[in-house]
Amino acid sequence: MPQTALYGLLAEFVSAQQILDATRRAAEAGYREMDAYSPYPVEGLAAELGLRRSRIPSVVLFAGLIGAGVGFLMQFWSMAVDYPFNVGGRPYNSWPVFIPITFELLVLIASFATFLSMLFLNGLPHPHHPLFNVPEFSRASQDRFFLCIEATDPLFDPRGTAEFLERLGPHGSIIEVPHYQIVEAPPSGGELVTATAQGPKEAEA
Amino acid sequence: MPQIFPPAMNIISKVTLFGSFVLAAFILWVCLILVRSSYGTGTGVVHVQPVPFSHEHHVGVLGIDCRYCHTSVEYSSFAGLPPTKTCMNCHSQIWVGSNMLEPVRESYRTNRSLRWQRVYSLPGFTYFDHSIHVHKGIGCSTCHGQIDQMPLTFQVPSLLMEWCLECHRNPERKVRPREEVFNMKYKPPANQLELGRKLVKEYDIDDPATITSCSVCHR
Amino acid sequence: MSCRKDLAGQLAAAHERLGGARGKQYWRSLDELAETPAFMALVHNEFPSQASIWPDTLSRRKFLSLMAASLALGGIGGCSVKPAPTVNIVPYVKPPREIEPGEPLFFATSLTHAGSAVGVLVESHMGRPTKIEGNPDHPASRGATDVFGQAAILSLYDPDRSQTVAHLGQTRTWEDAEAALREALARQRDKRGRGLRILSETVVSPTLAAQRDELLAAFPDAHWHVYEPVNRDSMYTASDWAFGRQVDTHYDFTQADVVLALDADFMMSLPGHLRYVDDFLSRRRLRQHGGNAAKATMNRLYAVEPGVSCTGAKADHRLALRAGQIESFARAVATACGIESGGSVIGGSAAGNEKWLEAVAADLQAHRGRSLVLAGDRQPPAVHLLAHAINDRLGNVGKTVHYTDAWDAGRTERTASLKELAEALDRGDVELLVILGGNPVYNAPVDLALTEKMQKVPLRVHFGPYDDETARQCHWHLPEAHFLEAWSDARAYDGTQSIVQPLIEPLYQGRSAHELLTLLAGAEPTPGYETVRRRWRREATTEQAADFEAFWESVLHDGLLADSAQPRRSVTLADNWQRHLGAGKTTAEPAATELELVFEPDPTIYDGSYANNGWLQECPKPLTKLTWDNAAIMSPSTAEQLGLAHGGYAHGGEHGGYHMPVVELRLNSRSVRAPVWIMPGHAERSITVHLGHGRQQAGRVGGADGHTVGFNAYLLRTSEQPWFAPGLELVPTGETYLLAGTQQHHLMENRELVRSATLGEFRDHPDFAAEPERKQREEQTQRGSLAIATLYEGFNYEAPKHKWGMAIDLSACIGCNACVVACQAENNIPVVGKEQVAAGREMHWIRIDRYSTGTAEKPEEFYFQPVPCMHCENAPCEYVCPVEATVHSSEGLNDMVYNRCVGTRFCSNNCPYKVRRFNFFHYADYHTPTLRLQYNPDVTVRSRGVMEKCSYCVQRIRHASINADTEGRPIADGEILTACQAACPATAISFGDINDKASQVHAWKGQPLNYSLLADVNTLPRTTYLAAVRNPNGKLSEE
Amino acid sequence: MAKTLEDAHRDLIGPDYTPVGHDFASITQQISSLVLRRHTHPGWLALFSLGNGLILMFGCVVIYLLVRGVGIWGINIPVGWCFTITDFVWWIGIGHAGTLISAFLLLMHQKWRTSINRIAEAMTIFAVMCAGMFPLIHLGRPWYFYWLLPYPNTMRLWPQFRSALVWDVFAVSTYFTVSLLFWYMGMVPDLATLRDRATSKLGRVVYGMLALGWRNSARHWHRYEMAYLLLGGLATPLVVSVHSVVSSDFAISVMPGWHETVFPPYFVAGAIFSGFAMVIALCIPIRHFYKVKDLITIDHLDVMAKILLATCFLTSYGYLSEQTMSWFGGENVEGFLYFNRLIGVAQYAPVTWAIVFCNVLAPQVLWFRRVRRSEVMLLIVSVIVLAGMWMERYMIIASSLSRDYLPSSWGIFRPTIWDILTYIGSLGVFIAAFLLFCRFLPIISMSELRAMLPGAHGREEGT
Repeated sequence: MPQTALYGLLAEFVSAQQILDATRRAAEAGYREMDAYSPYPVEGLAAELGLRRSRIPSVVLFAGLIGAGVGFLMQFWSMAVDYPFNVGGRPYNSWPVFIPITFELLVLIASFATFLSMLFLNGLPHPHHPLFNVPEFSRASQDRFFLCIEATDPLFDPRGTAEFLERLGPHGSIIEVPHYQIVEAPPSGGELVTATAQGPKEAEA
Repeated sequence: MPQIFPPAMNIISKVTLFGSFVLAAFILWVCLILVRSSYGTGTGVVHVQPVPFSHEHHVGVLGIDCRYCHTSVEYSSFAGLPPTKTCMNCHSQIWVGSNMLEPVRESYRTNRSLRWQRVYSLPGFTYFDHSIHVHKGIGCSTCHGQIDQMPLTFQVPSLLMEWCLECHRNPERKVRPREEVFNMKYKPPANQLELGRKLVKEYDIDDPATITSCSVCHR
Repeated sequence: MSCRKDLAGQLAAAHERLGGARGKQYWRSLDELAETPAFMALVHNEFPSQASIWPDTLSRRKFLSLMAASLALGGIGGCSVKPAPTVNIVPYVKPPREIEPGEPLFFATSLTHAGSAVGVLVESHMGRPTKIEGNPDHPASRGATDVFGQAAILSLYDPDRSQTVAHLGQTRTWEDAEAALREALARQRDKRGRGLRILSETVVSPTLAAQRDELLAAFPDAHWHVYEPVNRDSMYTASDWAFGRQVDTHYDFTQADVVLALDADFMMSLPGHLRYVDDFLSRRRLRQHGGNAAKATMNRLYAVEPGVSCTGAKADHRLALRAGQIESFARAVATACGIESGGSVIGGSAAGNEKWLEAVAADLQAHRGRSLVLAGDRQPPAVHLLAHAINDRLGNVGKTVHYTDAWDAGRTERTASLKELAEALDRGDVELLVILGGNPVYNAPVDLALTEKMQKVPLRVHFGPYDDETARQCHWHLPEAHFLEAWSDARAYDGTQSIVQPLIEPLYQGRSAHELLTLLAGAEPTPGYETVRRRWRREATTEQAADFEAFWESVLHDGLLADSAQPRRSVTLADNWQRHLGAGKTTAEPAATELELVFEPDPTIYDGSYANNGWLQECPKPLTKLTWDNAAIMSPSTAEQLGLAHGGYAHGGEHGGYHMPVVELRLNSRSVRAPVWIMPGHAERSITVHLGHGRQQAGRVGGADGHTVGFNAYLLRTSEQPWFAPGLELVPTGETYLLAGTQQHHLMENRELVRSATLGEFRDHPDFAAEPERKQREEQTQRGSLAIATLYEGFNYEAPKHKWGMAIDLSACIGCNACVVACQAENNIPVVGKEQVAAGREMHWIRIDRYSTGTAEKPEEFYFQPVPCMHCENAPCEYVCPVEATVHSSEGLNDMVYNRCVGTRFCSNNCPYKVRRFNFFHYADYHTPTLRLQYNPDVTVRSRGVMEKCSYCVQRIRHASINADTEGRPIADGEILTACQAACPATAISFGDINDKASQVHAWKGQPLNYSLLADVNTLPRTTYLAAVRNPNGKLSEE
Repeated sequence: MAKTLEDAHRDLIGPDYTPVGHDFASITQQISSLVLRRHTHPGWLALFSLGNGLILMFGCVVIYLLVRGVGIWGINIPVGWCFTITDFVWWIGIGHAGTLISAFLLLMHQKWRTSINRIAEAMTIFAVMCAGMFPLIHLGRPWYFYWLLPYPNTMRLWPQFRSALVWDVFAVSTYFTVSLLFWYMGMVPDLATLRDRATSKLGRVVYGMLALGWRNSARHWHRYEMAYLLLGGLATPLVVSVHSVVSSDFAISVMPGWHETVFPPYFVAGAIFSGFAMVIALCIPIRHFYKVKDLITIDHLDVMAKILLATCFLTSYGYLSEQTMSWFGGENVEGFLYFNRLIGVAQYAPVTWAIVFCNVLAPQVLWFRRVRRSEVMLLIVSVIVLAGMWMERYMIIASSLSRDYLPSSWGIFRPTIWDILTYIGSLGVFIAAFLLFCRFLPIISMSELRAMLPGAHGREEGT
């Protein structure tokens, strides 16, 4: 089985506390290319993964300013420059009445920026992912917690990392995450077969 | 087997999501182009006329003055369309046999008008006045193009409001000396802007704010 | 004139083209044309191009096609969405002289109303008459018109006018009719016309009178009867009694300081009323005194009347008496003036008005030779007699009162004349009855039972513009041409000879009375033109005859023959005149308790002859503001007593519909059902009904096949009591009926809308009108209030060439509605019908608000306030429009761009004056081809979902400024007349350029009387008002 | 009656919004099964077809409107606006509670928002949808609506940005978009859950698409939470601005009864008032039919009732200040109008007093804890409030216009059948849309509930 076929190793946990501990110890062990998965945002988990404060706020601020600027200039230009009308004796540049739309556009653009930048930074939409090859992983969105150390990590070594994960006291055995879904089990692919075979059993448990 | 989508979906989904914005913009752009196209405005379309009257021949070759047929252009909103009688002034002598002119003679005999297809038709809520434009030094060719070179007459400008505004916002670009109004050969001089400003003052053309007021054209 | 002849040719050709078909067929074929796909597509086009406004298909180019004799509605394609439209454009074959394509022409002619002629100028767009203005040179007009004059243009294009000769309802040709008539006349000629009777309306045309005399010469034993429901019988009777001859009475208001009107609405109904209004007001216009208030003088008007008339509303003192009490009041005045008239006190229920009486009498006597007493046509001869006597005694004759020989004297007794006819019919010795115009079957006194008696006549011929009730009772119906289609002449109220010339070839088969009479006289039918011209040549003086063509042209040009008025005649009061005041000749004072019924010609549809005119039906009655109906009008307290009261007239009165109780009016065993309307100020126990409604055969508008408009009051009107009758019974029915009024609320709720003062107050504080604003400003400055502070700096209107503005003189406005109808005619304003008016959706661009002071139960003064668009400089309507459909022009016009309007209606909501009108439905009539001919080509015809409003007649402004520009001259003051201004008989409206310091409007706005309506809303209206000033009698006002 | 254990427990430790007796699995199970179960409840079908019936009628009304014109309504001069604008303001107002609950309470870290925010947001979306229809159809020629949008047209004309109607266009469309984003974004993790639990291929694909490949990565959660918070921060001022803009449709005018500086806060308060009434009116049946009383607890209703009471006072203050200003302002026209509102029996006085009952008096019963915790009473009160708020808008629009400056043009508004049908039709749109939501989307946020469970963030080991 070639390395490239392996995305990473996946350990399953049942409680928030466990995943927090596991992540901390993995980080202490020097692993970086890893990610934790939980059915809801667990406080502190991101910190354990050593994530910095997101860049989204600055993006949103910038977008908001753009929106407001565009909003006001659009009104100023069309009312006072392009086709100025005497409307009810109001001056061409009646800036006070341009404020509402300026604000609305600020919010509109900023909101789009928020949502899109979140998607963009998270690399979403991303409907196909190696993790989805793992049947157990479907419980990440329900009631289980997972820690995945990815093959790209410099310290990664299939056997050693597996043993390391075993030491974290996961629920059930370590799961190898293949890059590509194996449809039928190859003759000499014990691990994988078990991995896929285990799935349903686990789910029923 | 949880994996639902093939790997390609990652790209496809991203493209659709972010590309939809581009698509919307593109569609809008197409619409804006379409209304300005000759399909929307009728520019350059030649209508079938009862008689294939050629301005090229009558104006370009024979050099008949516009006002010979369009008599009221100088003192009425309506330029005037020549009554059959005007045609017959000459065509009772020349081309008397031509089949092409039979409708004209027939009209004259039977006292029934020729029914021309209008070439320049403005919407009814727009009130255009020839006399004032002619008087303020706007040449025939400014709106009607080189009609002296048209075998069959067609509409040259778009007649869209934005086209009217071009001139009403800065008349100095189009205005010419009064004596040149009916001159089809007239070419704007190099110092058009300078001359224009002078003429605008001289002909007492109102400021853009006034001649772009709605009620100037819409009542 | 030649151009018309050419057009005639064109239209003749048109008829040819339609397969020689005329009349009904002709119409069918028109309908077919109207059903062309293009047209239908257009009419039902819910998704039209730039705006769903139909490009005004009656614009210049559109009309070309029409003139060029094609009724195929060319150019309609102009509205298909895409691709770009193709439109037909059709030139003349031979160009008519005088017609300059696209430029309107004016022709002078005269229209006849109520037995006298008014000179008018008719605007013609390429041979298509579109608008009627007054003829400034004409003594009866002086440039003014009334609602009837303004609306006449619509009746020209009325599709319901009868279009063919008909025999027993079957379409026939004129030839058939001629044959039938010849045959009958031949028989009559043998017996010297013994069996021939002709019934006409007042003969106003000298030519027609001449033809009549010729005819009677040919048939010595024939009789010519004259009848009109609204007539001046009692005036002529009285003049017989007083002077032993029939004279017309003329008044010179310019010389009168004190006027007493005895039920005489000289501002609205007397012949010559337009002239009278102008004369009367010439003594009241304070604006002409400029700043010099101290010297200001005014005449004084006392009015005594049952209902509230415009004259009464303008009076300085108005006394509401029952019609039956006015005679005794007149006696009392006479006695007070020292005339032995019997009965020196006001009897019965008029008691308590002695103070009033004394004051009037004193005032009259204090102004001997400068006072004037008029009696209304509604009053019995005795009142007229007394008026003559009082004027005589006060030495007014020859100063404020003049007499001329009655025009057509000896033929003036209308009712008597009709009675004779009725008897003759009854005797059965009438074999051929020719009815020339008029509608006796509908409006003859009910006691004459004319309809039944007519049945005995073997051959009955009706000649008239409509296939009306009378036509239905006749064997033959012959269509009469409209006065804009035929040649004739007419006499004005003072006898001035006026010409009637056609502007268009008859749209249908109508002919003029002259043509018919030549036929009756047995001569070959000659064109009316010849007949009229021949007479004028005959009558011409030697120097006129010398160059008759020139003379004729000048008459046609002026529309009248100068100085052809009847000469004045001095008459002396017969010494035994009092005996006519004896018993039998006078009306008995009605008992205090009994109800009195008063008849009145309808203010807008007159005697019913205008019933099919939508403009007039929808025009609000001046005081009641009712449209589309008549009603039993009574005072609040009378309604209270009869248990018919409703609060609408006083508080929370709505404009729009009102469900009013229906009562049954019973008068000597006859009865009609009528809805009640409550009019503050009406005399107690007196009930006014308007004549002219309830037509059975008027047409689609005025009532036909079952549906009628209002009720027919003629059914209660007898030859004995033609104008008012005591002993009315009023029985509530418990039903209600929807009445549509444009204003019900009478009070101003102490908002200073109409500002007014007495002459005295004005002399002391000339600037009283500006008082409220001044106070406000003072307060604000005291409180240091920020009310004046703003983030915005204003616009500069001095820079552009012009600054258009309007001023309206409230002292002058008499509330006659001429402006309303004029505006409707000029600006293609649709008629929306009763239901829409009831829903509060009438479309008039200018309305006349009517307010009264005091309480609704006892109003003191009435005020009229015309309200067009104010063209505010801080227009509240503009800044709320999301699409710039209404913005300001640089010259200060509040432009309304129909084709940009999306119909949010925010502008109307935000208009403090509520002058904006909205096309809630597809109101404009695109279906009726003739009506579309009437449209003004310079004004867009608005379509559904579009807001519209007064534009200060911007089309006229543009036209004038373009003409001035091309001629390289400034626009002269008075060159632009708005439609309302041009029509106004009271010259209450001034319009012009405020930047022009010499302009009239600038002068008016400089008056101390000038004020802005709702100035505190800070809209800076361009339309301002001159406050109303009255001149009450000190003796009466201090109480 | 004997208190239930739950009540006793609450009496001890105060209101508790955490789902009692649940764990991750059970929450997931309970909520997602509402969506994923195969059969559809007949009651749902019945209601849904009712909604569609109303939509059908609405369609007919609109078609008739487009053919005939706005004259089919009772509007006139002077009352150029009435039912349609009333409906518009009413719906927009209702829309406000949703975003407020989710966004504002999110910023305030109010726990009790969790169980109801999804429902409230959905309600917002649909209410704003309904609201959005009215400005369009009230034109009578909606195909010209695009003239209110700024685009380079052949007339070189732009919208007239001084008009509050243009502000509306921007405010409402922004509000709709932002609410939609907020709603959808909050739903993405739950959609992932549904994707993973869906048994049918179709379900997996559809929810898979909508879930955008969400995989609950801590890194994603990290940015997600930040973005969600930011959206909340943006939405909160937006809510306030939107109804302020709507109120300026009236406040910027010069009409008596419209031209009032109190309008923006007064309208916003009224909006929240009616909005919470609607949320309550929706929550109560949902608790029943979807058996989620343990998730949407009586305490949720209680606290919402309290908010209802509070906003009731804000609104009442608005009424009071209007009247007082009109009396002490010394503005003749204004004074007449308000006096007329109170006594004009022939016109709007009945409506006025009905409003006072519905919006001021009726909510006072919420002072009593027993009432706040009685579903029936709450339902009644909130329906009364909804009706009252509709009448309030009707009153503001109709009566102000019918008694303006010139007595000559006074005229009252009489609704026609078409006015009423148009309104009822819009209810159908709302009902149908909301039912679809209940059937095919998770009505309660699972991921957020999970986060509220004991031990959700570590500690409490060994439970």
